[in-house]
Amino acid sequence: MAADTLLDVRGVSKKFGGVQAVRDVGFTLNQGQVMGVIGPNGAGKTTLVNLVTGFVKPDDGRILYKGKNIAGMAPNKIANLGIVRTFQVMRPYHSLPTYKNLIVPLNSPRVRKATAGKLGDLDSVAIDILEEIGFERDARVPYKIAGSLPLGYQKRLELARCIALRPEIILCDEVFSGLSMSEISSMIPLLEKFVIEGMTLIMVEHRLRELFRVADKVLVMNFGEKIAEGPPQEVMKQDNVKAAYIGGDRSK
Amino acid sequence: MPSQDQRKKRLDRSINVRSTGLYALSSWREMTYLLAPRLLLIVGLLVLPLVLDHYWQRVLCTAGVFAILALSFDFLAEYVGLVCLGGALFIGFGGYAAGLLNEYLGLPPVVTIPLAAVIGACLSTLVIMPCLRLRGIYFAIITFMLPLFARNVIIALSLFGSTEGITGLDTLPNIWVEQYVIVIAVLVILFALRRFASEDVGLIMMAVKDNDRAVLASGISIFRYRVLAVFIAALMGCFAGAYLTHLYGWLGLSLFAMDFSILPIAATVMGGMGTLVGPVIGALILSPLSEALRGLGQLRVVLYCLLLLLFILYKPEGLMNFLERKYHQFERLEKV
Amino acid sequence: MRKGFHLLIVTVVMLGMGLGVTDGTAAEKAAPIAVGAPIPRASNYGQNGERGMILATEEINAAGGVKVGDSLRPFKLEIIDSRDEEPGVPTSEVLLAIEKLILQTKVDLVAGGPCMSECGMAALDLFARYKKLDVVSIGCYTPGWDEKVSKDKEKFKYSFRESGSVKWYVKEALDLLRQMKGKFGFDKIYVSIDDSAMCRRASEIVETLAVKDGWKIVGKDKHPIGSTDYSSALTECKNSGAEILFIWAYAPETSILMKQWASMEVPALPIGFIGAAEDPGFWQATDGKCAYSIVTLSETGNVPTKATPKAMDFYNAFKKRWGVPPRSTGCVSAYEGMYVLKDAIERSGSLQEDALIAALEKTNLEAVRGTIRFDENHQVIYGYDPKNSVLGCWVQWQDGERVQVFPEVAAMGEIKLPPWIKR
Amino acid sequence: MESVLIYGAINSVTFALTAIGFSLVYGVSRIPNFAHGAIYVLVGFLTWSLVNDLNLNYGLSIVISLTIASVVGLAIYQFVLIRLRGMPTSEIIASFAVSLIILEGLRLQGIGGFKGFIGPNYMLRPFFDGKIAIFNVFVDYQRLIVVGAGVVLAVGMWFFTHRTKIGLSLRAIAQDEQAAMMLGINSDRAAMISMAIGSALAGLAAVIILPLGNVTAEAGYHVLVYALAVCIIGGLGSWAGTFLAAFLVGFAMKVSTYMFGALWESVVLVGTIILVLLIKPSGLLGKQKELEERV
Repeated sequence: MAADTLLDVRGVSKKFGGVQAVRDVGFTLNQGQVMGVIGPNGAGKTTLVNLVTGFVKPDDGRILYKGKNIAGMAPNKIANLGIVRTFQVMRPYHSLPTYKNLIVPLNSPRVRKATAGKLGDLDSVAIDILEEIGFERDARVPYKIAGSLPLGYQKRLELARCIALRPEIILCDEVFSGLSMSEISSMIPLLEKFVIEGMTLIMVEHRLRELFRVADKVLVMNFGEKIAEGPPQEVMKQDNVKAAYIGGDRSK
Repeated sequence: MPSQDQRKKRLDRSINVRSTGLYALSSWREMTYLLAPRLLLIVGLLVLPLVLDHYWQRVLCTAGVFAILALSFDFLAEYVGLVCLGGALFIGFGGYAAGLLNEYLGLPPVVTIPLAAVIGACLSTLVIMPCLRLRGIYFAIITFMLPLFARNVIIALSLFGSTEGITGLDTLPNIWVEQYVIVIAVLVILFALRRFASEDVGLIMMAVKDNDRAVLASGISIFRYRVLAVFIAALMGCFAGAYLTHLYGWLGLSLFAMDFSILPIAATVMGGMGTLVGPVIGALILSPLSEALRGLGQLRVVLYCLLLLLFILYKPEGLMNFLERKYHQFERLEKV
Repeated sequence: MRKGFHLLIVTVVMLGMGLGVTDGTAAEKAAPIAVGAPIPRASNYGQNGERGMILATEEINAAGGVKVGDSLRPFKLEIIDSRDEEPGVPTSEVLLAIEKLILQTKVDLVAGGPCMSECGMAALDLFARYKKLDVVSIGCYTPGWDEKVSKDKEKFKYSFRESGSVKWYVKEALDLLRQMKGKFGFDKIYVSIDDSAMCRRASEIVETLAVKDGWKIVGKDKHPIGSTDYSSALTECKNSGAEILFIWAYAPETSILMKQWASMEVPALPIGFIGAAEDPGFWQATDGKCAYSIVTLSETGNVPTKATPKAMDFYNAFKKRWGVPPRSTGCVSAYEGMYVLKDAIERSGSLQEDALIAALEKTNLEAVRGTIRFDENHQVIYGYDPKNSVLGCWVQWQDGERVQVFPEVAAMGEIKLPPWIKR
Repeated sequence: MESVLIYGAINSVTFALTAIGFSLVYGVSRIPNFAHGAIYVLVGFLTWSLVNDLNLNYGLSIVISLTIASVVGLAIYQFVLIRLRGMPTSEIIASFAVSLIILEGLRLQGIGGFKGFIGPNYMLRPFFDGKIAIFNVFVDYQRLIVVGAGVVLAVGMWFFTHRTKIGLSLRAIAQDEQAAMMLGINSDRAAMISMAIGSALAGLAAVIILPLGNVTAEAGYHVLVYALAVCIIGGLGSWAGTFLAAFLVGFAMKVSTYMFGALWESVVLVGTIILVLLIKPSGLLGKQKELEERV
C-alpha cells in the first residue's frame, strides 16, 4: 500500500441476526483526504462508521490504520489511536455545562500523552476549543447546560468533542442533517480548516450538494454493499448509483 | 386554591447569585442566602444528639447508617447511572469484615471500622465487577439478588457462626462517640461527594451516565470509571456496615437483610434523587418514622410502602427539589 | 402542589399515629410493675408466648397483683413487636426494640423474647450493657446461650433463661429413642435436618450419642430452610432401610416433608423437632397425613396430661381464654415466666436488680411443667421428675389428637406404628 | 440417579412456571414486575380462604382467584406503573413497594380484627392425591400435573403468541414498539393485557405448585428471586430463553444436590448466573445488545 495511506479497510462484513448490514466493503484513505459515504437509508453507512470506530466488531475483514489492524479493538482504544467520531443521534452530556463536556476527552490517555499532562487549566482549554469551533467566547452559551443548547450548537459541540482529542481521522455521522443552509455554510469552512490542519475526514451524509463541496471522493453504499467509489461527479453519473438513489429514499 | 380569573405566577429569587458564583461575595445578604440552608443542615445534625433522649439517640445512630446507604445509592444511581438495589451487600461485607477482624484478630473498633470499610469495599467491588458490563435493569436485578445469595453462601459453607452469627464484639465507648462518629461521617461523605461531583473524575462519571458511548468515543474506558464508582459507593456502605456491627457488637446473617436495600431507596426517592442532601433527609425522616410506627406491626411496612408509592407517583422530584424550588421562588396570585 | 399537600397530611398522620403509640406506652407507669415484652408478634411462637404472658398477667392481677414489701402492685405488660423471625429484618432493629423498652418505656423488668437465637444471643450483651433484668421465656433454645453466660457469669448475670435449651430436648430425644429401641428393636436412623446452626448442632450431638447407644446412622440429609421438595432425601431414607426418620427442623415447609413421607409411605417413623407438626391444626391441614409422627412440643402442659396438678388447669384456662389449645414453644414457659417474676419479687420484696437476681437464683417454684429451678448459668433445669425439674413434652399424632407419649410420668398414651412399618 | 433426572425435570418445570409470567410482562412491556411473587402468594391465600372460609368448590375458587389476580395485575398497571413507563428504576421500586404492601398486608395482625396468614397451616389440596413409581422413584400426581401444566403452558404460549391476533400484537410490541405502534397497535393496552395475563400466569403457577407445600408470605420473596434469576439467565423478555434457563437451573440445582448436598443449590444458582452473564451479558437468548446502535 502507498506510503501515505492512512486507513485501509479490506472486506469488512457485519451481520445483525438475519440482516447483512455490511458486506465485504473496502476502501483506502490517504492522509488529508475527505471521503463522503452516501447511500439510501439502511444502506449500512452508520454501521460502517461503527465498524471503523470499534463500536461494532466486524464478522470478518481487516481495518488497517497506519498498517496496524484495528478491527475488533475496543472503541476507547481506537479513539486513543486518533480515530474519533460524531454520533448521528447527538447525545451531549446534557446534565453538564457545555464547556465541561470537553473535560471528558481532555482527560483521555491520548491527550494526556500528547501534552505530557501539562495542559494547565482544562476549563480554559475547553473554552478555547469551543471558541475555535465557533462558540462566542464571552457569551453565556459555553456555560449553559449542554442539554439546553440549540441543534446547531450541539452539532458543533460534537465536533468540539472530537477536536479535543487531537484526532487524525474524524468520522462525521450526518453532521449536516437538520441544519439550516446558513448553519451548514458556516460549518463547511470549519471542516475545511480541519483538513488544512492535516486531519482526515469520513463524512456520512445525505446532503449531497453540501457534501460534494468538501469531499474529494465518495463511497456509495446500498444494501450493505459498496456499489461505487470515486470522485463525486463521476460516481453520481453511474447508473447503479442513480438506480439506488431512485430506489432508495431521498428525504432529508 | 386559585380562582378562575387568577393564576399562580412564579418569581425567582436572586438569580444572579445562583447563576454566577462570584456575585455572592458582593453582599452579606447574598452570602447568607446561599449559606443559610447548608449551615442549617450542618448545625442541625451536630446539635441533634444533644437534644434527643437516650432512646432516640440510638435511633439516630441507625438512621445515620441508613443515611449513608442512601447516599451511596443516590451517588451510584444519579452520578454514575448504576442502579444498585443491593445496599445490604455493602452492609453485610463491611459488617462481617469488621466483626471478624475484631473477633479473631482482636483489633479495636477504631482500627476495624476503617479497615473493614476498605476490605469490604474491595470484596463488594470484586463481586459486582462481573455485572458491570450489564446495563440498566440487568444490573439492578443482579444487585438485588446478590445479598440474598451472599447469605445463602454463608449458610451453605456454615461460615462465621452461620445462622447464629457472632455476638459479644467490642462496642464503641459511649453514646456520644457512637452518635458523632456517624453524624460527622454523614456530613463528611455528603460534602465530599458534592465536591467530588465537580472534579474531573466526577464529571466523567456523570458523562458516563449521560452517554457512555460518547465517553468511549472520547477514548476513555467506561469500565474503569464504573469500577471506581462502585468502589467509592461500597466504601461508604461498608463503613456503615462496620459501624453498625460495632454499634451492637454483633454480626450475623441479618446484616444482609432486605431492609438495608429497600429503606435507603425509599429515603432517596422521598428525599429527591440526585440531590445527595435529599436522601440524607429522607433517611432521617423515614427510619425514625419506622421506629415510631413499630407498634403497628406489619401495618407499618404497608404504610411505609404506600408513602413510597405516593412519592414516586405524585412527587417524583422528591422533597429536596421541592423545598429548593420553594426556597428559590416565591409565588403570588395575579389577575389573568 | 396540592398532591404534595396530601402527602404532607399522610406523613403527619403517620407520625401522629406513631407518636400516639409510643406515648401510649411511655405514659402511665406509676404504681404497676412494668414488664417489657419484646415479642415477634407476626410469628407463631411469638403469638403463643404473648397469649401465655397475657393470661398469666390477667390471673395475677385478678388475684390482687404482686406483693412488693407490704404493698400490692399489679403487673403491666409493655409488649413491643420485636419483629424477629421475619424476613428482611436486621437483628439491629430487634435490639433497638429492646432498647426502646429499657430506655424510653423505662420498664422495670424484661421477659419473653426475642425468640430467634441470633437475636437472643445479641440481646445478652444489651442487657449486660444496660444492667436490666431479663427472663427469656419464649424460644431462644440455642445451647450457645448458656455457654455464653457461663463464659462471663458476672457480666451476664442479668439474664435468665426460663424457656428450654436444645441440649435437653436432644437428651430427651435420645432417651425416647432408647425406649423405642427396647420396645420395637429398631436400630437404624436416617437424619434429616434444616440447615441452621441450631439444627446442625442438635443433630451432631444426637448422632454421636445415638451411635454410642448402638444405633446405626444409615443416612443424612441437610436441606436449606425453605426447600419444598424432600423426595430425594425420602427416597434415600426408604432405600437405606432406616426404621427411624429423625427430623430436626423448624421451617414451616417441614409440613411438606411430612406429607411426602406419608404419600411415599416411607417405612421409618418420623421423630423429632418438627416445627409445622406442633400445631393443633396440623392434622386437619394435612388431612391426616401427619399421623404417627412423633413431635416435641418442648413444654409439658401444651397437651392434656396428669403429670403435674397445674397442667390441666393451665390447659383449660388457656383454651378458655383464647379459644384454641396451647400450640407449643412459648405458651407454657411464657405463662410461667410471669409467675417466676412474681415469686422472685415477692421473696426479695423489692424491684432492685441484685436482690431480684439473688431471689431468682434461689427460685424453687411449683408450676405447670414441674418445679422451676435455675442452674448456675441461669438456665432452667429440665428433668424427668416434676418434683425438682420441669418436663419436656413429646406427642404422637393419633387420629387427630396430639397425645403425649413421653416422658413416661406425663405420658397419656402408647406409641403406635403406621401399617406400612413391619417390625 | 433416576430421581435426579425425574425431579430435575419437575424442578425445572416448576421454575419455568414461576418465571414465565414475569418474562411475558417484561417481554411485552419492558416492565420488571417485582410484584410477581406477591401475586403468586396472594392467589395461594385467596384460593385457600375461598375453599376453607367460604367452603367454595376447589375448581371454582381457583377460577375466581385467578380472575382476581389478573384484575390486580390490571390495577397495578393502571394506577401505578402506567405513570412510570420508561423509567425502569421507578418501575422496579414501585412494583416492589406494591409487592411488599401485598405480602406484609397478608400477614397483618389484629388490625381491625383481621387475622393475617401466619404459620404452616395454610395448604392447598393436591388435585389428585396419590403417587406412582417411575423407575422405582416415587412421584406424587401433583408433581406430574406440574410437569403436564408446564408442557401445556409452553405449547399454549407458543400457540397464543404465534396464532392468535392478540398474541401476535403482543409479540409485535415486544419486537419493535415503534413499528407496532405505527401498525396501530396500542402499546399501553398491550402492556395492560400483558400485566393481566402475566399475573394470571403467576396465579396459575401458584395453584399448581403450592399444593406441593404450604402457602407462606415468605414464599413471595423466594418466587420473585427465582423468577428473576431464571429470566436473567434466559435473557430478559425471551420466552424460549426462560424455558431453557429454567431447565438449566433446575437440573444444575438437582445435580448439585445429588453430588454435594442441598446446601449448594443457591451457591450453584449464583455461579450459573455469574457464569452466563460473563459469557453472554444479555442472557442465553437475550436480545438486548450491549453497546450497539440500531442500524
